[in-house]
Amino acid sequence: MKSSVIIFPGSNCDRDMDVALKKFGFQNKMVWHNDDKLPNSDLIVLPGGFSYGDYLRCGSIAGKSKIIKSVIEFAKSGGLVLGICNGFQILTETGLLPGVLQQNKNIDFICKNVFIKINNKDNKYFKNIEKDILELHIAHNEGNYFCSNDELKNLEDNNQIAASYCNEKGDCNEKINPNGAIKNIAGIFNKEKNILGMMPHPERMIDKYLSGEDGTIFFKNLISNLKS
Amino acid sequence: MKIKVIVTLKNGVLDPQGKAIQQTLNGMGFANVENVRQGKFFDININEKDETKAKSKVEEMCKKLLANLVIEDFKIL
Amino acid sequence: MKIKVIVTLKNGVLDPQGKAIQQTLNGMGFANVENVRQGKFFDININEKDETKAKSKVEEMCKKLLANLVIEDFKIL
Amino acid sequence: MKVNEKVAIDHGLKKDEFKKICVLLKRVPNITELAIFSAMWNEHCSYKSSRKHLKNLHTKGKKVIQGPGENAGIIDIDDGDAIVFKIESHNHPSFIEPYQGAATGVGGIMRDVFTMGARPIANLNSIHFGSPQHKKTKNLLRGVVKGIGGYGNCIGVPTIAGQTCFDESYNGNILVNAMTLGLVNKNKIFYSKAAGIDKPVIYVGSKTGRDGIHGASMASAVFDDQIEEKKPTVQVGDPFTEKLLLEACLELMADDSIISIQDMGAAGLTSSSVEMASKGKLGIELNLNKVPCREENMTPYEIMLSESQERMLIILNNGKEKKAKKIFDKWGLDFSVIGKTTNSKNIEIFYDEKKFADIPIDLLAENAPLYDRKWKKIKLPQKLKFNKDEFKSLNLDDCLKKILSNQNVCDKQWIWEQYDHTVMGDTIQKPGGDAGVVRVHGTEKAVAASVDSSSSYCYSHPLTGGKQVVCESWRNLISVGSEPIAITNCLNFGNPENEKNMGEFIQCVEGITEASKYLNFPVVSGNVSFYNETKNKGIKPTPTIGGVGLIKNYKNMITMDLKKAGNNVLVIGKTEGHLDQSIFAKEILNEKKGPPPEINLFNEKNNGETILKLIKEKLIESCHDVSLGGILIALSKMCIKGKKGIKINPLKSLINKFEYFFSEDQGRYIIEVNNDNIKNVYKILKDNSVHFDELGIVNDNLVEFDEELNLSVEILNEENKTWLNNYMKN
Ligand SMILES: Nc1ncnc2c1ncn2[C@@H]1O[C@H](COP(=O)(O)OP(=O)(O)O)[C@@H](O)[C@H]1O
Ligand SMILES: [Mg+2]
Repeated sequence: MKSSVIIFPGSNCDRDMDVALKKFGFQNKMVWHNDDKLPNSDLIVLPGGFSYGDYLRCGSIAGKSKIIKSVIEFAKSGGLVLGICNGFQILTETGLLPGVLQQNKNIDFICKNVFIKINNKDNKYFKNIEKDILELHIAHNEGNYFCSNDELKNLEDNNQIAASYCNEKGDCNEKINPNGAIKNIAGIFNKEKNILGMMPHPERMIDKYLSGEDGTIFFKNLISNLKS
Repeated sequence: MKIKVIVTLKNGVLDPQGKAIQQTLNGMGFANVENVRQGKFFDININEKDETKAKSKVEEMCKKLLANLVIEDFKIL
Repeated sequence: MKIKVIVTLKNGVLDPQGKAIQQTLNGMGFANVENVRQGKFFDININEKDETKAKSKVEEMCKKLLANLVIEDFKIL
Repeated sequence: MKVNEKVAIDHGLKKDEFKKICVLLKRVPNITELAIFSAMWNEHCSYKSSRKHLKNLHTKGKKVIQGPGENAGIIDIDDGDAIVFKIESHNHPSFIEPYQGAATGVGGIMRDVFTMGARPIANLNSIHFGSPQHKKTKNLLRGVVKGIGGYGNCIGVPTIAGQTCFDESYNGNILVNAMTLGLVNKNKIFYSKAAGIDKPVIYVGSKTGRDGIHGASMASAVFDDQIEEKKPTVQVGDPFTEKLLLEACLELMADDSIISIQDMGAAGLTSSSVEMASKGKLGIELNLNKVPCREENMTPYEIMLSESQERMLIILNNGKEKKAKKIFDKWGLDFSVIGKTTNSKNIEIFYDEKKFADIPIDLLAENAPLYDRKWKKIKLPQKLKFNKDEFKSLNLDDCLKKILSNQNVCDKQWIWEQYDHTVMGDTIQKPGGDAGVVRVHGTEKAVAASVDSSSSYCYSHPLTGGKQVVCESWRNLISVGSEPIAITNCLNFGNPENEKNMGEFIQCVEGITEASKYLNFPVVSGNVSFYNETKNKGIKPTPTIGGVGLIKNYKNMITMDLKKAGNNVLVIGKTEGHLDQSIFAKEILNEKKGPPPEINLFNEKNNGETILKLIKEKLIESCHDVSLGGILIALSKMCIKGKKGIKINPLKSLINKFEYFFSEDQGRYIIEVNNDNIKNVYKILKDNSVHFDELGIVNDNLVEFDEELNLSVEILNEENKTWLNNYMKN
């Protein structure tokens, strides 16, 4: 399977994502934001980090970069696009995903492990995944997902909420909500479920010496879904 | 020509920063501060002599970049 | 009563955000944007009927919290 | 503007120093030249008060590739890999503007490291604030933490450890010390020494503004009244640009275009160009019209003194300009050829085709003043005699809870959760342990790092204090299973012109030297920050030690959390019951006098090496050094981390139980051993003549001791976590 990770000025999880993708069997290419063409890929990843320093609004400036046009085209034609953290912010800024990611409710940057519950397995990302609850890592200042009531209703009606923050047992409530996201939303799909944006970083959890291993489950499952 | 713009969060959109500032102000003894909303201010220097033209350009910039219309409004001063 | 305040970086203080925004606007085709400075805007709702009093309270808030006078100026609108 | 003695004094120079300049130069300098002298001859660049004493530091060792004197120190970690590291202070700026001060501190130290060709792989910080009750403390703490996180997180380098201390001596003078570790290939290290004549001198990075031009000594005589408005003395950091600069520099460093490279730190273009030329014994010629400026009408004076951040000076091989420019263009950074190396041995500054300065380099560097300042020896205080009858009214429960929630013992999670500590995907021990640990990417190796200081010990007796900090650093590195290799030091002191402060400095350095020699733990880099005083009140002497160690196989790393009920817990090292200067004495007995605990370097080394042997032979499950608060505090932290309890054995020691549990004797560790290994461990300890006590047995949840202590680990956790969270909430 072929993947491409886009590097924006200020991206800083691009290498981590490259390492993870390769570890689980992707042939990965790094793509510079100023290129105008995407390599032939089965998966495009917008990595985490601080594209353009998070200046103005997170993801806003990256949303205007040259390569984004091709990413939008690729996504609209059904290609798989995964945005992690800053990548998620870029996806909302370009309008590929609805809503916005606002500053965390406690106004502090948060770096810690969280649990997320997978809400929808009827898609390439989570089909057949062996666990419903994953322990992943978050590291962000703007992960507080917000959208209008109408949009929220759309998300719910179309089953677009990909994952929600929960406790170890899978209960989602305000108490365990790390950043104030509406309905504990940690990640969402577009209507067609080929675009996924999420705040947690599976690429930081790919062996047992790191803060956890559930990222391994995510990537192994993803590549096996793509192959089948 | 210099054009000034204010970008604010729409009504109903949560403003964590504003809320934190309000609480801090209350804690500092400014008890009668009831609400604070924080926005952004831009001072744009544009090489254009005609004010109407300059403002219409800035309006375009706001729509395309400076404001996220999902949650923000803008006002050209 | 609502009081509005603008906090801006002093002249000469580096404004990394403004610089990045200017470059992006240029890149988007707004070639005649020569400079952008970004500041903060506050909308403060204070329970005080007397405008002069309200403004003087807000001035105090600016000095104590909202602006760092080492690098910022403020203006009550 | 005519230069005279008054103008010189306004620039922070002393009368004698100005005289010396005129004699050396054989004329009166012009204003630009004076500015250059004042920058190069100030304490920060010239180390005029400390140089004499820093010479005594122990700086050599088998693993040392580069000792003090370069941008950062370098140690060998085998297989062609090396670690570049250094610590720097940014105290004064952080007090004025905590966010920007701390942020630019982090930015500055990272540049020191990547300037040598290394990719930064870990950040650490040591921060000291005034009393929590002081009105400024909370905002300073919040601002500093946000600034450190704001910069480090954005660049994408994990902050893996640190240290936080509150003490009223920092009320008017907080300390912000930032440390960075970088990884470099041994054969691809870059130095600042210029070489060759007629080589292009390149300026890259951000544009130059009027940032930080001589804050304190900015002379009213030099400029008109409006200058204040134009001259912010605080620099603003731009981590985004720094990230680009890092990537661009590393890209250019991949081949052999660069002869030498130096970041523009304190005193900006002046010190970077002078240092490069001085090290190469060359001259340098700069055309300031070529310097990219952010503001209009900047004078040569301002350009030479500006401390704008995120800038580098590079000397290239001839003909490499095009290639280099292409890389910097790609990353959207300024690039300009601003001069060349010459054989004049002078620094020559041109602007609008006029010569603005012409000074022999050696007058600025080697001939800078060197002082042998007067100092006062600080005697060892008398040991206190505690009245043990008083202890009878105390109970262990309360003492333990009170100390666990003490501001200097409590959990600092509120701080480090705001730092990205997992980016780069190699952090295998995050903040909250004895040392942070990151893997050397793609290898089996890992590097451990810790920062430590103990101002109360150093204040009470600088010589012992200096030794103690080095030992604590060594112990923290051992506790995670790493072999300690070398240290960096940040010497934060008061006014060197005050004999007591100077005495504190000299004796701390002596202590550091003695310990680092004995432990074969050399100093490879460092920084001195004097004049940490407000209204004649100096801070307590605060040498901060940053230690680095190597773990050959990261799978052998050890953590401090207790692992399994039924395991044995031992205290390694002898507990004598030294309470003077302990948290217990201060918090419970309200007693601040007395000497710090003694350092026995023989035991320190023997105990540490024995622990390392036990770890290497995979005989222990967890390990934690005993530091602030004593045995019971160290043990509680191991319980909290492991969510386990312990049943403590009846004491065999002859000393009072409060002395046993809360004394701060040095050279001690607590280890956890399972039943299969315990015999082996006993044997090794005995063979090495290491004293140990059998402390107790791990259980599921309760911390128990006789009838006197019966607390669940949840309660201990609460006590340990709440203080800082509550403090920052209100
Ligand atoms: N400013 C800080 N930045 C990052 N980590 C910190 C900071 N302050 C404290 N910590 C973390 O908390 C841990 C415990 O600190 P400390 O109470 O000094 O422990 P110990 O006495 O066991 O060394 C440190 O090792 C460090 O990892
Ligand atoms: Mg420790």
